Amino acid sequence: MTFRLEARRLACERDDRWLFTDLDIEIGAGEIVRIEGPNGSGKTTLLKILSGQLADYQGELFWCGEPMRRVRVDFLANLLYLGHAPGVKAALTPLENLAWYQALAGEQGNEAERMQALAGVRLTGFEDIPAAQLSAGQLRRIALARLALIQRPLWVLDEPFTAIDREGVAELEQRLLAHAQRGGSVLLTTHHDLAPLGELRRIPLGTGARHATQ
Amino acid sequence: MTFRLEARRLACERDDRWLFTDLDIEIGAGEIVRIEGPNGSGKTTLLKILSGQLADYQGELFWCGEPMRRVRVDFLANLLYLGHAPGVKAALTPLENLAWYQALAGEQGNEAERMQALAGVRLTGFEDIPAAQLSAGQLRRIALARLALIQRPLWVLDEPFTAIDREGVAELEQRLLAHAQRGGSVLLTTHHDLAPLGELRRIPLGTGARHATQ
Amino acid sequence: MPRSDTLTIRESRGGLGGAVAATLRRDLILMLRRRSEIMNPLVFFALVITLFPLGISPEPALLTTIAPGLLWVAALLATLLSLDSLFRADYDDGSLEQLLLAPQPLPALVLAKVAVHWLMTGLPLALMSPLLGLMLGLPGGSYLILAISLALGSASLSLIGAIGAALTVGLSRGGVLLSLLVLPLYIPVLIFGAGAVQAAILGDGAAAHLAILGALLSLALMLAPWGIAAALRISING
Amino acid sequence: MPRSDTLTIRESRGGLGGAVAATLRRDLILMLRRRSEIMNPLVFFALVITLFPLGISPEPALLTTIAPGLLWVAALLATLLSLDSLFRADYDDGSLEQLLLAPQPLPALVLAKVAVHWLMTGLPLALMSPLLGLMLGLPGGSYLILAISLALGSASLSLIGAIGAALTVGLSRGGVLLSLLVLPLYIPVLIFGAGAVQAAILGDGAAAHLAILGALLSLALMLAPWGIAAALRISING
Amino acid sequence: MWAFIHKLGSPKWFYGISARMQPWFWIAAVLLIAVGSVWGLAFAPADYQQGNSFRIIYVHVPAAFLAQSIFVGLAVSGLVFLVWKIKVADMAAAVMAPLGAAMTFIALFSGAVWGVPTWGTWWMWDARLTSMLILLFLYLGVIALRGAFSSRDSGSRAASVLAMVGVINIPIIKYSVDWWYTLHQPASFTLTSRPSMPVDMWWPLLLMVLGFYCFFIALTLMRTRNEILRREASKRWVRDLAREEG
Amino acid sequence: MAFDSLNEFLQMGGHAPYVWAAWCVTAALMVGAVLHARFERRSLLRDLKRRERRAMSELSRNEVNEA
Ligand code: HEM
Ligand SMILES: Nc1ncnc2c1ncn2[C@@H]1O[C@H](COP(=O)(O)OP(=O)(O)OP(=O)(O)O)[C@@H](O)[C@H]1O
Ligand SMILES: Nc1ncnc2c1ncn2[C@@H]1O[C@H](COP(=O)(O)OP(=O)(O)OP(=O)(O)O)[C@@H](O)[C@H]1O
Ligand SMILES: [Mg+2]
Ligand SMILES: [Mg+2]
Repeated sequence: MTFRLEARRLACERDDRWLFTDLDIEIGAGEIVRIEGPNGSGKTTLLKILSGQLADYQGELFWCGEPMRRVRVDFLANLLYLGHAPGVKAALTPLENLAWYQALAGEQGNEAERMQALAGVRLTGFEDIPAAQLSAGQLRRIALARLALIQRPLWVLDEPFTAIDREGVAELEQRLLAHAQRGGSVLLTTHHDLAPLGELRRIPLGTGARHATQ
Repeated sequence: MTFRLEARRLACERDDRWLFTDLDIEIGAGEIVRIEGPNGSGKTTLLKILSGQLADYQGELFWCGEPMRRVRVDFLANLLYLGHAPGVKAALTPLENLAWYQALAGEQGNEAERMQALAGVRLTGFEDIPAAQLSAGQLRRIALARLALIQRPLWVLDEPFTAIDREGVAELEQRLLAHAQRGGSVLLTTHHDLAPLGELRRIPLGTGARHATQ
Repeated sequence: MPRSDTLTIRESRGGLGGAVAATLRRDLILMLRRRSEIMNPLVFFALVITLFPLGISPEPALLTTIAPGLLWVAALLATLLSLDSLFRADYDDGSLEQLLLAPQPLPALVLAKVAVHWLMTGLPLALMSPLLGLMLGLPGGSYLILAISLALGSASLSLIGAIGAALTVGLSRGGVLLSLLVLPLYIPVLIFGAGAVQAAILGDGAAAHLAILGALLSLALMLAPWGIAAALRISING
Repeated sequence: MPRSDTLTIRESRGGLGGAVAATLRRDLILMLRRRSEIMNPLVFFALVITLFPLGISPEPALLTTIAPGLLWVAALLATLLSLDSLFRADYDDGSLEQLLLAPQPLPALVLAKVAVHWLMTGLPLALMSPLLGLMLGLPGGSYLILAISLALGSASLSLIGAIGAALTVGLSRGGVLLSLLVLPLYIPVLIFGAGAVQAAILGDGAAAHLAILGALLSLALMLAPWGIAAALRISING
Repeated sequence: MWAFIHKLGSPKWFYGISARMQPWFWIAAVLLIAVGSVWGLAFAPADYQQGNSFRIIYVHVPAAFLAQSIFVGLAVSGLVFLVWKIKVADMAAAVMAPLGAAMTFIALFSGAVWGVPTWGTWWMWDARLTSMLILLFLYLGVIALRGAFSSRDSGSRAASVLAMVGVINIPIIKYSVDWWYTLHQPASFTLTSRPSMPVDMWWPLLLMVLGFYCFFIALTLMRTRNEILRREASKRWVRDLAREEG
Repeated sequence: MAFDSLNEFLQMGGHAPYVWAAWCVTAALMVGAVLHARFERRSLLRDLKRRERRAMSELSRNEVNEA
């Protein structure tokens, strides 16, 4: 069965300023959608609304045609969200971090899978070091390992390229493309230029900071 | 008088792994130096050592030919450091944040200067809003406003482009160039491609995460 | 990794047991990895008890009179302080966000976290309390009742306190605010807990008090997880 | 902005007064902007005082006997809890790093932060204490001594505690650890503070106690800023 | 002088020299403690007031002395580590802290046990007992702080600072606790007001005290060597050494 | 000798539980500390040797690869 996330007439106000109004978004299998806009235009806010973390908005959300409120758990079972914070416990090793995420997703993984996922983000050799002793980019790579480990069709990624080095960015782009080709879909924000993802759809948000003074 | 920061035979070990050894760095007026390397190669560590924040290294540092230990305060009076964390108080407005930084630098600024610096990072209209209500990129822009406000010859910037949108990146690049042309110098790390800063020097660091397993 | 060739929509199916067990395991590892952190509430407990003779008077008769109340208030404060970090660490590094996005019932996951907290704080406190009772000159027969009342009561304290911890998790200086929210709710537990010890000293049956503590605990067990889950959603939403 | 055309090396010259004043002002604004946070230690103080009659016994004679110690221990705990966030907020958002990189003597800047902490915690506690003394049935003449001893003593508490806060600022669960480190060091202040009130109740001169409190404070004023600065450098280094 | 200090600072040098010193301290410790124990337990006359229960003194007092000395040792090591950056000093501090806490515990425990036959209670809030308890808390604080850092170097520095702050405070705490006790409790029973003891009782005590000190030094040397092996595991000389010993 | 018989010695004039408890706890802690230190040393050396062996085997494997 295929899936579809829809937003109808979405609007969000912050500090007497409308970040966006009358926004209609539709995202289905195989699509990569990029949300664009300058700093402060509301990208993070939009992603949080779409992934059901913020209730402070107007408009309606649908998952496979059903109102989000009714099918929230079904929706969550299909969602993988990566936010500004990597969600990695500093006192645990990368392996332990991933084990928890797998169990949380309702899966019973094994160690080999997790090792492979870590190898996929080039953390071989760091599997057993407490995450506190890794660099900014390595921390985020642990979070990115979840993309390979946990099978979810819809990815919502808020600036996934932050702190990742050039090679890492290229690999991640490939991963996103592959995901779309397998029928998954990706909703992301980033300030990077994404060269190889030529065919992606863009949702531009307001002019953000600049002209937004009341 | 001109200035020079030198590092001689710098070496740093983390977890039985040498991040770098025998590193000689010299940076003088008018130079832009970029420290390169993949995630986990030790860029942040190096910048912290060079700015006198980490004591856990081998080798020696000199400021204008004098050993760093002896001229630490003189050195600090010439340094502007921006780290991973923006150093912005969420409960204060951008203006108040800048006022504190100015006083800390030993300067008696006035409001007009601060307004102008905020305008320079396109935060006009947000001067009086508590920083907690700004987006990730806007927060970092407050930190960047210090570059214009506080006159220091040596800038040490750790991933200054994080969370900044495309236009903002271009403006910041211009600002770095202008600083170097005025005789200042910049030491930075970034994973972005810096097109217009063609002539900058690069210091490559080890291979980082990849081959670093013991 | 076993990978189907094309991705399809997934059912939200079970795995609750696994998720709860993994959360228990994770929090236990986190606690045990910093062995010293288990000691901390214990030492705090002992320290606060030490402050009172120093501040009040070292006279044994007086100390024995106030001992049950002293022990209970100190244990309560120790639990309270350790609660502050229950969700905060998870909030700061973003894993709380991920916990809320898991397709599992939040109250169950949260209950696992609270259980670990009690196991690592309340239970050790209860086990150590007889020693401090001894130092305050509590009469012989009351040690067991002291330990049981603290074990039962501190479980309620953890549950109730977790609601407060969840509500204040997003606020920068939650510590003191948390105390304000939670201390008034602790009063019934305190009254019956200290009452049980007092009754044991006087030789009355402490059973009634313990029964009420048990009732409070089962009430807290039924209601608190929902409260905690709701509070977390509110905090994250801000 | 007035801008010289070319940048040259800069002397590390004065501006210390301005930096200290700005830090004082900044911390005061931060405190005042969250009006409720000033209230928090006060309410915590009052709540702890209320717990004891509930846990121990509401008998007035007993309460009066233990009142000086109770008031002092409660004030001490309130100060302690509010200390945890003294440097933590600055650490989290990176402004502590910037404070350490300022070309100003760190002990002076740090002293400004501690001064604000005392002004917003210790002083209000001292001013409120007579009210709680009244509720615990403290006899008439001792209120002034109570307030003075708390005002003097809490300044030492802020200074000593700030060393602990600086040492634990980078640690995820500083709260309880902080208490562990700092409470033993608080004992002299507690003894002479509570002793002053007790002396005032008994009608002996409390002057000697107050003098010792003053001596402790001046010692702390001389040594603590250096300790705090050293501790901060260590914490940042981690 | 300087050369000597820096030689001492080298873990390798210390590892060698301590290997030579260690046996002597072990021998001295075993001899002193053995003689002192037999003498104290079996030959010293019983106390005319306390009977045989006074024989606890032979473990109680040495442990109490040692407990206090070790904290001073911690502070001195901390100072040496912070000022001269001598790593061995910090390694010694790291192994001394748990030993000091153990000695404090022994003093507390033996005192508490002794209290039952003499005072009829396990514990009373006597000045000396209370300050001993506080010393235990200070030890626990230093140990906990060291363990709380994920970076060993920061943990070492922090523990050093705390030990130094604590050692400044110990006399203040002792003084104030004494003052507090005399204030509240007009001398009903104090440890100091005992009749001075006969020589037959005193000699074994002296032997035991010396024996405990030798034991402390020997054990500290031994565990510091372990700590060196742990921290310097990647150094060439340690690896050579591992091959030789194997 | 302050005691007439072994039995009397063990009874310590009625103070046996106290005297022996204090002495035994002391002895246990001190002996335990020594044993712990020895065990620690042995396991550290064993660890070092294991590391050394692994380093050697890796070295030889690399040589084989290069050849
Ligand atoms: C938990 C209970 C106790 C603790 C914590 C304790 C603590 C101490 C300490 C710290 C010392 C060393 C004082 C110094 O450095 O000069 C000491 C010495 C001594 N204690 Fe205790 N003690 C306790 C119980 C007792 C009891 C019950 C007795 C016997 C009635 C006793 C008899 C002695 C004697 C005779 C000395 C040596 C006196 C001297 O050298 O000044 N202690 N104790
Ligand atoms: N506190 C620490 N303790 C031990 N090791 C550390 C610590 N911090 C960093 N490291 C190690 O040092 C290495 C370099 O870290 P650093 O943060 O300097 O990398 P970086 O080059 O800035 O990487 P990135 O591009 O991801 O920011 C990391 O691989 C990490 O394992
Ligand atoms: N908690 C909040 N309360 C009030 N306003 C907020 C809050 N968080 C964000 N805002 C406002 O909403 C606007 C959009 O914020 P958001 O974080 O969504 O921007 P963004 O597009 O993600 O920007 P960036 O590129 O910098 O990450 C900001 O201008 C900010 O002023
Ligand atoms: Mg954003
Ligand atoms: Mg970095």
